Amino acid sequence: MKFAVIVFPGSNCDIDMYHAVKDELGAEVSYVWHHETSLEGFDGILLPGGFSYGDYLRSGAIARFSPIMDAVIKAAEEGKPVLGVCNGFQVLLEAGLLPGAMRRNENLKFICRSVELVVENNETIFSEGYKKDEEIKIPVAHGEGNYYCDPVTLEALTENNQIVFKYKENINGSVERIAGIVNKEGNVLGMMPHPERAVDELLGSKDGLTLFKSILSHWRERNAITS
Amino acid sequence: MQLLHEPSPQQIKDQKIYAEMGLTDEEFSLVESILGRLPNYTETGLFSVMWSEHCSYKNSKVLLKKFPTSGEKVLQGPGEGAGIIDIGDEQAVVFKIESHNHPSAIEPYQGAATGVGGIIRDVFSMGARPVAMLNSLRFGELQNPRVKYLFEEVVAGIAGYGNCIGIPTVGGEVQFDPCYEGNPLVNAMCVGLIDHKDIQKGQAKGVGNSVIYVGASTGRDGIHGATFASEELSEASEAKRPAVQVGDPFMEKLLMEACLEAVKNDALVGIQDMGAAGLTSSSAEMASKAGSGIEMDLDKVPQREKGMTPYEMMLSESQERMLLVVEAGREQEMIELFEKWGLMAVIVGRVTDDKKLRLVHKGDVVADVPVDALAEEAPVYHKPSSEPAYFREFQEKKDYRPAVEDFSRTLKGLLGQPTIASKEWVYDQYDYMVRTNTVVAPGSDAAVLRIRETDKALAMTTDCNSRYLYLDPYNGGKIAIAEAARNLVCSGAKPLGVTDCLNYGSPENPEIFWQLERSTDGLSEACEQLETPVIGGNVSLYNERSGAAVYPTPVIGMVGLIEQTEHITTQRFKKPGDLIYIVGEAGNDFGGSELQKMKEGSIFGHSPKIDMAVEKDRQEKVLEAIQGGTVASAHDMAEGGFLVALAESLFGTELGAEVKLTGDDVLAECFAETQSRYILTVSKEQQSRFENYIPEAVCIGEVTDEAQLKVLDSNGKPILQEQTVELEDIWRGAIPCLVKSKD
Amino acid sequence: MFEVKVYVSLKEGVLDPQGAAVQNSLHHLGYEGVEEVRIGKVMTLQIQGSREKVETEVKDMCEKLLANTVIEDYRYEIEEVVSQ
Amino acid sequence: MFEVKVYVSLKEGVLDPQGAAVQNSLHHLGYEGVEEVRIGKVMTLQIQGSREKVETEVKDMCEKLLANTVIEDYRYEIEEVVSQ
Ligand SMILES: Nc1ncnc2c1ncn2[C@@H]1O[C@H](COP(=O)(O)OP(=O)(O)O)[C@@H](O)[C@H]1O
Ligand SMILES: [Mg+2]
Repeated sequence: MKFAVIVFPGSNCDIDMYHAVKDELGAEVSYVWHHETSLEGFDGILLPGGFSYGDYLRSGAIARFSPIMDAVIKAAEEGKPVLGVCNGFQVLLEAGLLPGAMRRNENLKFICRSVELVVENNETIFSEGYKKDEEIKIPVAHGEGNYYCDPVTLEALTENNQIVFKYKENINGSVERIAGIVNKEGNVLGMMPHPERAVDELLGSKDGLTLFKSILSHWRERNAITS
Repeated sequence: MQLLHEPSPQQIKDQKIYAEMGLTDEEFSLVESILGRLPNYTETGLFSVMWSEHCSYKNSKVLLKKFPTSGEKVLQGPGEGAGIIDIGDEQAVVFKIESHNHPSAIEPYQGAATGVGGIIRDVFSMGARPVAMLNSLRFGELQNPRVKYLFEEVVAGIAGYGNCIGIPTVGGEVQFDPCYEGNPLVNAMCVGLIDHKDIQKGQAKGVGNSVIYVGASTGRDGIHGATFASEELSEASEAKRPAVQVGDPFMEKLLMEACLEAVKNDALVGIQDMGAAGLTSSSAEMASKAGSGIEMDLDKVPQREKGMTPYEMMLSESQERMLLVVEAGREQEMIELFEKWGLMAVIVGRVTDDKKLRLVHKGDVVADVPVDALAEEAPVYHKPSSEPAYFREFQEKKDYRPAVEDFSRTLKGLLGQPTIASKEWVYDQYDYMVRTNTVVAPGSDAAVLRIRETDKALAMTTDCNSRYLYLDPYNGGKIAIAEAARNLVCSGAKPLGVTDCLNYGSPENPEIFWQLERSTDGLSEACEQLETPVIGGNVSLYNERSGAAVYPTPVIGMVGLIEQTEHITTQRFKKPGDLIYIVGEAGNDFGGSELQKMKEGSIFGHSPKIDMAVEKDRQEKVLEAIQGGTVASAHDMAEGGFLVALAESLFGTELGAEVKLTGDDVLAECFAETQSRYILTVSKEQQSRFENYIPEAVCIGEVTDEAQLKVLDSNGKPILQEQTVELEDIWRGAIPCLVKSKD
Repeated sequence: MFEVKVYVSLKEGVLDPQGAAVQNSLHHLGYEGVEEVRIGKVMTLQIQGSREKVETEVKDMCEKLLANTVIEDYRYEIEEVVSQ
Repeated sequence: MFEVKVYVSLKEGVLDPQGAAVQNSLHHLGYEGVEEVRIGKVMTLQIQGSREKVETEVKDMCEKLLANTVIEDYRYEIEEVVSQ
């Protein structure tokens, strides 16, 4: 399985994502510059954290118009796994691949710390390695992670089981403590916490590695069946 | 057009316009004799910024000379953007600290943010990738609403810039004291990693090579910032202040990535950031260091505002700009490299052989001055110094000793002092994990970052207890170095070297100059003894408000090397049953202590003493014991003394401790700030090996699983018994509570 | 040349943490009468072109980039700038 | 009840990285005519009290809290809201 890490100007968790996949997961991975227009040959698309275009105006708003985004949208439509973390999640929201929007954290401050998440849905390709309701430790680092959606959208998210992760404690004011959601089809996940920062015991937690392993094992299963 | 409004050379002299720019009568005469004519307005400006304290160190040079600056591992000492120390495997660590005190006093968010931006440029201009940021902050007391505002905004500014650019902010310190009320200190430190082969110099070599300007365009911001930083703050300075600089971390991120790519290209001859005194200092210094000259066409300088004069362009301190010298004929390669990152790169001049800085504007030569005169020949002053009356008075005083009846209450009081309390409120706002190398996050004695593709790690810290320096600058200076080194040792590192930021009041005041002299003596000797050379630093004088100076505050940034990641040690206790040891005996050291401040509302008397031979011996033993794998946790005793350090070792764990003191002076054992002391824990299996490493370590008790702190005196009588959570709540709650309370 | 002012504000019903914080601070400063604070953005654009072109373009810019219509409303004013 | 709109913008000459980024992005989207973008804030306050009180208070609020007068300018409009 080959992963692409999309690099926008101002991405800064691109390296972390790359190392997580290459060194800890042991899969193939390449950086893809925002100017590119094709994601042919990649089986999984990763949008990393950071401050694309400085996050000026609104986080993710400018990056959403990068040339590569058409290819990301196409990959999502083809059913390839697309994971957006932190700024990557914000870009997916701005691009309309996921519903809702981000506001500034309720306390108006950037929050960096390791937090506990609850796995709400372990039946996605991203979370099948976790147990339902499992509590996992994954770091957050964001200033605008206060997830918002209107009540109708929330109902739909709940009904379709699209809420994958919730914060155990509401750290930023998000609607329903939402930390991560998938699209209806289940192949696009956006989450504020950083699984790529939790892949090595030396740095405190390995709970994030399970997520990457889930993507990989799902892909292997599927490809074993079709081939 | 604009030029017509500028005073003529004769007017500058007659009306003493140079004085407004910060030059003295003598300095102006010196300029006149160097040039053999009167300088015009632009030239006067060039001299005034380059000869400001901030750029020339004219008042501090004599003192800085004392610092030991060499060592077998030092690859670059003071003089370039940042110093460099070898760490083996063809790699080196690059670091530097810098102040941004005055801008932060006026516009705290942007002042702090641009301080961070500036120090990052110093590091990547050496060719190094910045890997970590630290800071050191001083404010007045948090009860004051203006102080609260400064504190919140400074922290937000540091976070805003560092987080956006994606360099983890991994450590620092914050202290609160009334002496900083009108003049907060904001010092930022950057640490980078470099391969030996990529080391760059800021030199304009090779006649005919091109001078290329890259990054943000030039506006009227921060004109005369360097001079401004060399004056004391007053209401007047706020009114006449230069347009405040606004940082653009996104631009800096692009600039950093582009420059790091450029240093791999051999067309690059020299590179320097435009820091204080912007285009002036970068061009004059690069030429002076190379023994060459530079001619620049100012019409080519990218300008953000209309109608800028040469004076304004040369003195602007707009952020996120760099000056490059590029091999003639290969300019286009470089320009394209920067354009790939969406950045402007423009040829603005060329290297000449006449050792002059010559500026052309709209076809006219508007300045023509020797680069060495600007960069090297600023006058050097040895200001008069005199021992302050307060010092004599303090020295004559009997040793202070507080009266303590209730040890629990006293400990709780200390844990709630903002200077001791948890700084989580601060570092929660910093992304200290980005780039996933941070092994020890803020909250332990030193931060630790692994070095990828090796088994090594770097430890880093900033430290300075200015209260000791106020009471006794010589002793206090030594303690500052010792404490920084101790913090590194506790994390398992061997200290490598020092960067310092000397924050003082006005050197024109002989008593302040005396503080500077005495403390740099102490710093130098301590560096000598601990073999930690000073590889760079920064001087910030005139930290005064309405005639009241800050305490002498030489902030020490220190970096150490951890040979193997398994040596990494933190201050937290690890498991029940581990033995608790103390290294070092307590004495009656309460002068300048947190307890004195808490009980008396002020500090006075003698600072703690320090014996550097003992200090060094203990550091070596503790480090060997750690490297030998015998130590489970290590923490030095600092502000607040033993009980505070013991409590801190429990916070963040679910453990407790039961200890029995061994001496008769219970008060000193619990709260004195005697130097060179440690709390170490050791698993029972390692006990005998550990005791071989440190025979003088005294076992005083055990880590328990009860989550309470229990202390007995040497007769076995309980003097304190508290639940850990209760202590921890006070410690964690103090700063958030003060920040939130609105009065 | 036209000067266009685009006002972007959070939709009614969307909680505005920044506004709430400012309101809180104002109360603490003693301005008890302040009942609600909402914070929005105002963007001032200088645009070259004919009036019709500017008019259609500005609407596009708002929809695409300047506002996130999931949570924000926008309105704008266009004014011709007569150069001296 | 009064509705007060406070407009806060960066002083002339102060760098506006946000505005520059938006301008850049608009160019990339093909809106070549956009020559400058500056981004400011607009705060909408609902305030109880007499007109005079509101008028003096608003100026104070701006100076003290709503604008950072070191780098920002402000202006405001006060309008009476007639409740239905
Ligand atoms: N301004 C700051 N920025 C980041 N970390 C900080 C800051 N102030 C304090 N810290 C962190 O809090 C912890 C305690 O700091 P301090 O009490 O100064 O420790 P020590 O006395 O051991 O030097 C350290 O890990 C330090 O890095
Ligand atoms: Mg310490």
